[in-house]
Amino acid sequence: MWLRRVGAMALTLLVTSFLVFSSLYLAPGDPVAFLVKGRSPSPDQLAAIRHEYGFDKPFPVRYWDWLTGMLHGDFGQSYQLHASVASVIGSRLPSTLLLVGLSTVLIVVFGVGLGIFGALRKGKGVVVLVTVGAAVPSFTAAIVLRSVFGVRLGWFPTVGTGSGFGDELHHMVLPAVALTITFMALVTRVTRASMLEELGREHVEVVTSRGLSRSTVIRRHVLRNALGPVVTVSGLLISGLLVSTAIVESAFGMNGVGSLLVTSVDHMDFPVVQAIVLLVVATFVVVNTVVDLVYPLIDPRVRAA
Amino acid sequence: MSTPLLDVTGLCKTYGTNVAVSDLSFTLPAGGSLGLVGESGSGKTTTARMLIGLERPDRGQILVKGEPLAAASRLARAKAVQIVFQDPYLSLDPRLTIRAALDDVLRLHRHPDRAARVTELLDQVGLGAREAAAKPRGLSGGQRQRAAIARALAVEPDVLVLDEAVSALDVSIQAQVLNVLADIRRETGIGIVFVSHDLAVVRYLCDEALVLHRGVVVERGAIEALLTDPQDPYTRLLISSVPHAGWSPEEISEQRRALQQRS
Amino acid sequence: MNTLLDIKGLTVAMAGLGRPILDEVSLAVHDGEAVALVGESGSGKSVTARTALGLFPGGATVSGSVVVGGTEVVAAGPGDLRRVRTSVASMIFQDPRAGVNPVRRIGDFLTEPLRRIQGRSKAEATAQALELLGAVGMPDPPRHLRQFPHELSGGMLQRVMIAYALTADPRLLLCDEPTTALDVTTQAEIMAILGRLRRDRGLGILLITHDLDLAASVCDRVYVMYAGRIMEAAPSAALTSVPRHPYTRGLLGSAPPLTGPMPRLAPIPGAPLGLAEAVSGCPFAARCAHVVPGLCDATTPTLERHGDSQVACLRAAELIDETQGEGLR
Amino acid sequence: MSTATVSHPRLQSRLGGWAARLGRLTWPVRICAVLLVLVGLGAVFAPWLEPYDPTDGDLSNTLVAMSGAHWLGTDAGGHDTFSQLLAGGRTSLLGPLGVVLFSTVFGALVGLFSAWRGGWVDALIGRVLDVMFAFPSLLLAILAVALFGKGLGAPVVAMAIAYMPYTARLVRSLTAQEKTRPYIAAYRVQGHSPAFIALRRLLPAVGPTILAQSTVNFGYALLDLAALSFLGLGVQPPTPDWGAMINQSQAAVLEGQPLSAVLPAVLVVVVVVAVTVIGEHFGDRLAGREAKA
Repeated sequence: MWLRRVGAMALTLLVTSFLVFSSLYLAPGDPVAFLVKGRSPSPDQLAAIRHEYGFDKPFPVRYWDWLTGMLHGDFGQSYQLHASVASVIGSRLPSTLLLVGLSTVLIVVFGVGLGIFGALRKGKGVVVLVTVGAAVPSFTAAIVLRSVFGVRLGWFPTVGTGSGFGDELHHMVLPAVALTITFMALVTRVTRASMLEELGREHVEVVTSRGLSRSTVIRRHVLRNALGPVVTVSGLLISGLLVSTAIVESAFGMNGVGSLLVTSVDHMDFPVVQAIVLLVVATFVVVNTVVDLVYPLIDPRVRAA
Repeated sequence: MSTPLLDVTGLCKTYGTNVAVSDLSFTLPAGGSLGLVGESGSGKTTTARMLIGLERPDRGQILVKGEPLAAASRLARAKAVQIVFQDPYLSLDPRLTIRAALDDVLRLHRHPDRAARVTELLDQVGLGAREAAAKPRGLSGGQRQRAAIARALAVEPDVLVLDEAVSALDVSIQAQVLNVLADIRRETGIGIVFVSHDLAVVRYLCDEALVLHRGVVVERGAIEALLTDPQDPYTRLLISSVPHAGWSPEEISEQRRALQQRS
Repeated sequence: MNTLLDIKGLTVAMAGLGRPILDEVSLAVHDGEAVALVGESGSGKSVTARTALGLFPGGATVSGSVVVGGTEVVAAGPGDLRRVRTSVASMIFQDPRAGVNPVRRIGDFLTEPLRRIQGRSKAEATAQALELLGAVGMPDPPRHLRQFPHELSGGMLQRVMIAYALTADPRLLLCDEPTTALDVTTQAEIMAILGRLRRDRGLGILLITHDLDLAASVCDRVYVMYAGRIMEAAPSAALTSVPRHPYTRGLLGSAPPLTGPMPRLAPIPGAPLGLAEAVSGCPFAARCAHVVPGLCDATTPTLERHGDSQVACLRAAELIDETQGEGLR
Repeated sequence: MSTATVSHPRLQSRLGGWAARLGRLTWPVRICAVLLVLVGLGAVFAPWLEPYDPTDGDLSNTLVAMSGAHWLGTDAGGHDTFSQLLAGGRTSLLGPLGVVLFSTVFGALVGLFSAWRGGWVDALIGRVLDVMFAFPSLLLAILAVALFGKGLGAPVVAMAIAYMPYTARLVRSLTAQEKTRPYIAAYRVQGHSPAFIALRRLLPAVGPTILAQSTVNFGYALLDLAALSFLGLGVQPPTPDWGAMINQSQAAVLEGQPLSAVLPAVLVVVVVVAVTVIGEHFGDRLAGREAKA
């Protein structure tokens, strides 16, 4: 069971990496011309690219070299930044991870909390909040937060990444909130629906009729059972968050992986784009595998199936 | 000796390691009515599904009027065997009115006078114009089951399989539907295979019965003989499990335990 | 004799329905007595049983009285309800598969109320759970404690549900179609367990079922319900030998017999009354063979004593003479 | 003539059915429907409604407040905001429409095929969809831009591909569930062909739920495409687009002139809320009908 899941994960990673690698060949025209589009490379540089990408070798060999390079942390060279892709991404990763981490905490705490609240209280307040929340684009939230809490009230910095952990965190608050809203709405919606479904189940009526207190019933028989769907969306959530950092980091002028993705697309720095895409996709695959492995702990019926 | 209406020989079906039906054989004479009696896991529903071609037997043969069912074309098979399922709430297409559902079958089989046949069918199962124009949602459980019977009868099949067709109904409704079925049997001479766990209901509708236990026939014979003088201990257990005056569940439990220990 | 459950004039109604869900229902279960409540779908039999635990349909208006073990549960506070649910009455539900939390082990399920309500230590609770599993005839209690619900058959799970109900050490067991989802031979086992509990522990039992034969064979008294009203109440023997209400007679005539002569069934025409349909007079009037227009659809009959039985039929007296005269049933 | 007399009452009863259905809608759904129709009409008739050329910046009139000449003011480039909103509606709504149409049609076919065939075909399609799920829609759109250049075309195709597995999986599970129902088995027993049952009976049975989900997906696609334009990777100025408008007006917001950014943002939110409310309303209604049946 455990081995099969991990094997499936390896296979999925292999297939996705192949798709990301071969996407280069989807671009119209000669791949080398595509890679140097917008620049005027010297013949030496062209030769270097040819060699680095191994265009002199057959396609499967090229893929194999690329893949093994990846596994050794060699993601190729960035044209725009004249450095290795690994170092370019590596230097920006901590700030993005902090942003995503902070946002995840906010999403789990407030998303799940609001979902539970919305399921236990009558009234449509939470539903309205969720519907509107899910419809507010993160870039809109970013602009509003910047102009209100940054410019008008001056509570938070409006731009940049900051230096030192405290300052970084301070810089991170508004972006994290902007990033959180949409996803929090999603988690709230899933939690609420799942809770309501469990609340209506007969086993809940059974323990209620046996005289267990409402708080025990909800804690031990509703919440626990309602967890499944919430955990299931977490893979989607993490990869969605990673991609959305592109929007938020751009809106707040932060130096992260997301904004790097955007500028790399802008400057046609394809190796960087490829590496970031692969990173996000791999994160999704890994998180989903972990969810699959953890799921039987939440619902023992899965183990039997 | 004429060929029997339905001739089943050596039917086997296994799911993984679980033997659902093992070496089942029986024949149904023209106009006959056979009960397949058993509890859950007895293989009775699997047998019903094999009879209508929804499951393929691992081994064995089903002949209808001497012709192998497996070799028949789709439409020919439909005219050989039809079925009424247990759950009246799920066995009708929720999007079609009863009239449209009946018309649909008749059109498929190129019936020359569909409107007249629909009226005839509705009449046969005791449904009126209001029910004909309604979708299943607008009908009671009993009415839906009547409609399902009409749909099965539409193409005048040789054999009608009833898979627990009255067990989901309320007692008073069940009796109505049983009478409808008894009348149809008398009027059309259709062959009936009645799959049920309820011995009394089988007695009402069938001449003969097979008792199935874990995929194996443990007893067969005329229903009255089977009920009055059961030979197999499992048959005896089934009969005594039916509540009646002076019923002793304790004794039956012991009987059941003894039977389980033996096997 | 001590009355465990005493329902008097209970009416449960909800806005938007054509008729009340329960209409003037009165019913009693005494210590150590087995009483059946029989009816078809929509008769209100399950709703009636649930009211004994203070479980009323959401948004319903309730009038009348439901006294359980001396406590009034209609409009009772949380304390009273808790007392009834934790020490007087317990319920067994129709579908054991749906009734046990699928993600918890059987042991956890059984010891939870013992520890959280009865205040036992973990060791005491486990010991008692083992004992209860043995009492309901589970073959290997220590192993079952570690199992998850999906690892047990329906019949085994229903025993677990009975054991769960017994954790309250109740005096009244409410059984809502406890064998409908099970096989016939399993039904006998569950009934045997319930019979033994009744004998050994002096439990009062209210059995909700659609099966009149089952009710009459295991219970002392039977109430027959139709469209939210009690139609007939009688000792089991009297009900089956001299059914007095046309509906009871119709029910008995609807079930084909297993032995003896097999006449054509005489089913009750029409279908049970839906909740959306309005009633005036006797709710059974529309399906009754003995209906008298102007009488039955105008006056609502109340339960009247006839012999050993109580019957809610305006023509009960004449009909009894008639049947006796004709020698029916 | 006879056909007319036959079809007329049928048409009338259908219209009556529609009217009855409208009458059953709750107020929020009605309001959302009206808003959606208004926005849609504005987008369709934009060329006739817009008072100024939306692509024509008047640099002598930048960041003008609401006035008689410019009803909703102008942006930093001197474009008339009202005209831009109308014209921007065309690109902003057309993109998601393309995404939803493509992903719904292909997703439905893939899902239906997968569930109907079952067995190894189903398993294989499931694995392929699993791989596709690993690519979030916005990421795939960005990759498409990197490969094929900025604009609306490549991202719309990429997102349609990214949305497809969601529809496919929904249709697959709905169909697989519906397929186990006895009424479908009854169709087989009656002798109907598999293709007939799948396309004429199963697909219409699950169709309304797919439509409800696709309506909600429209909102998500709108958000994604607006984000892309905001990042400067989607629709390129001077072609008007709501996301691009917000991007262009960022600086103005920080200078205390939020109108030209707030209005397109409000439109995005309104449209997304409206399609979500409508989609979920019908989704819930279908689920409720299912529960009752």
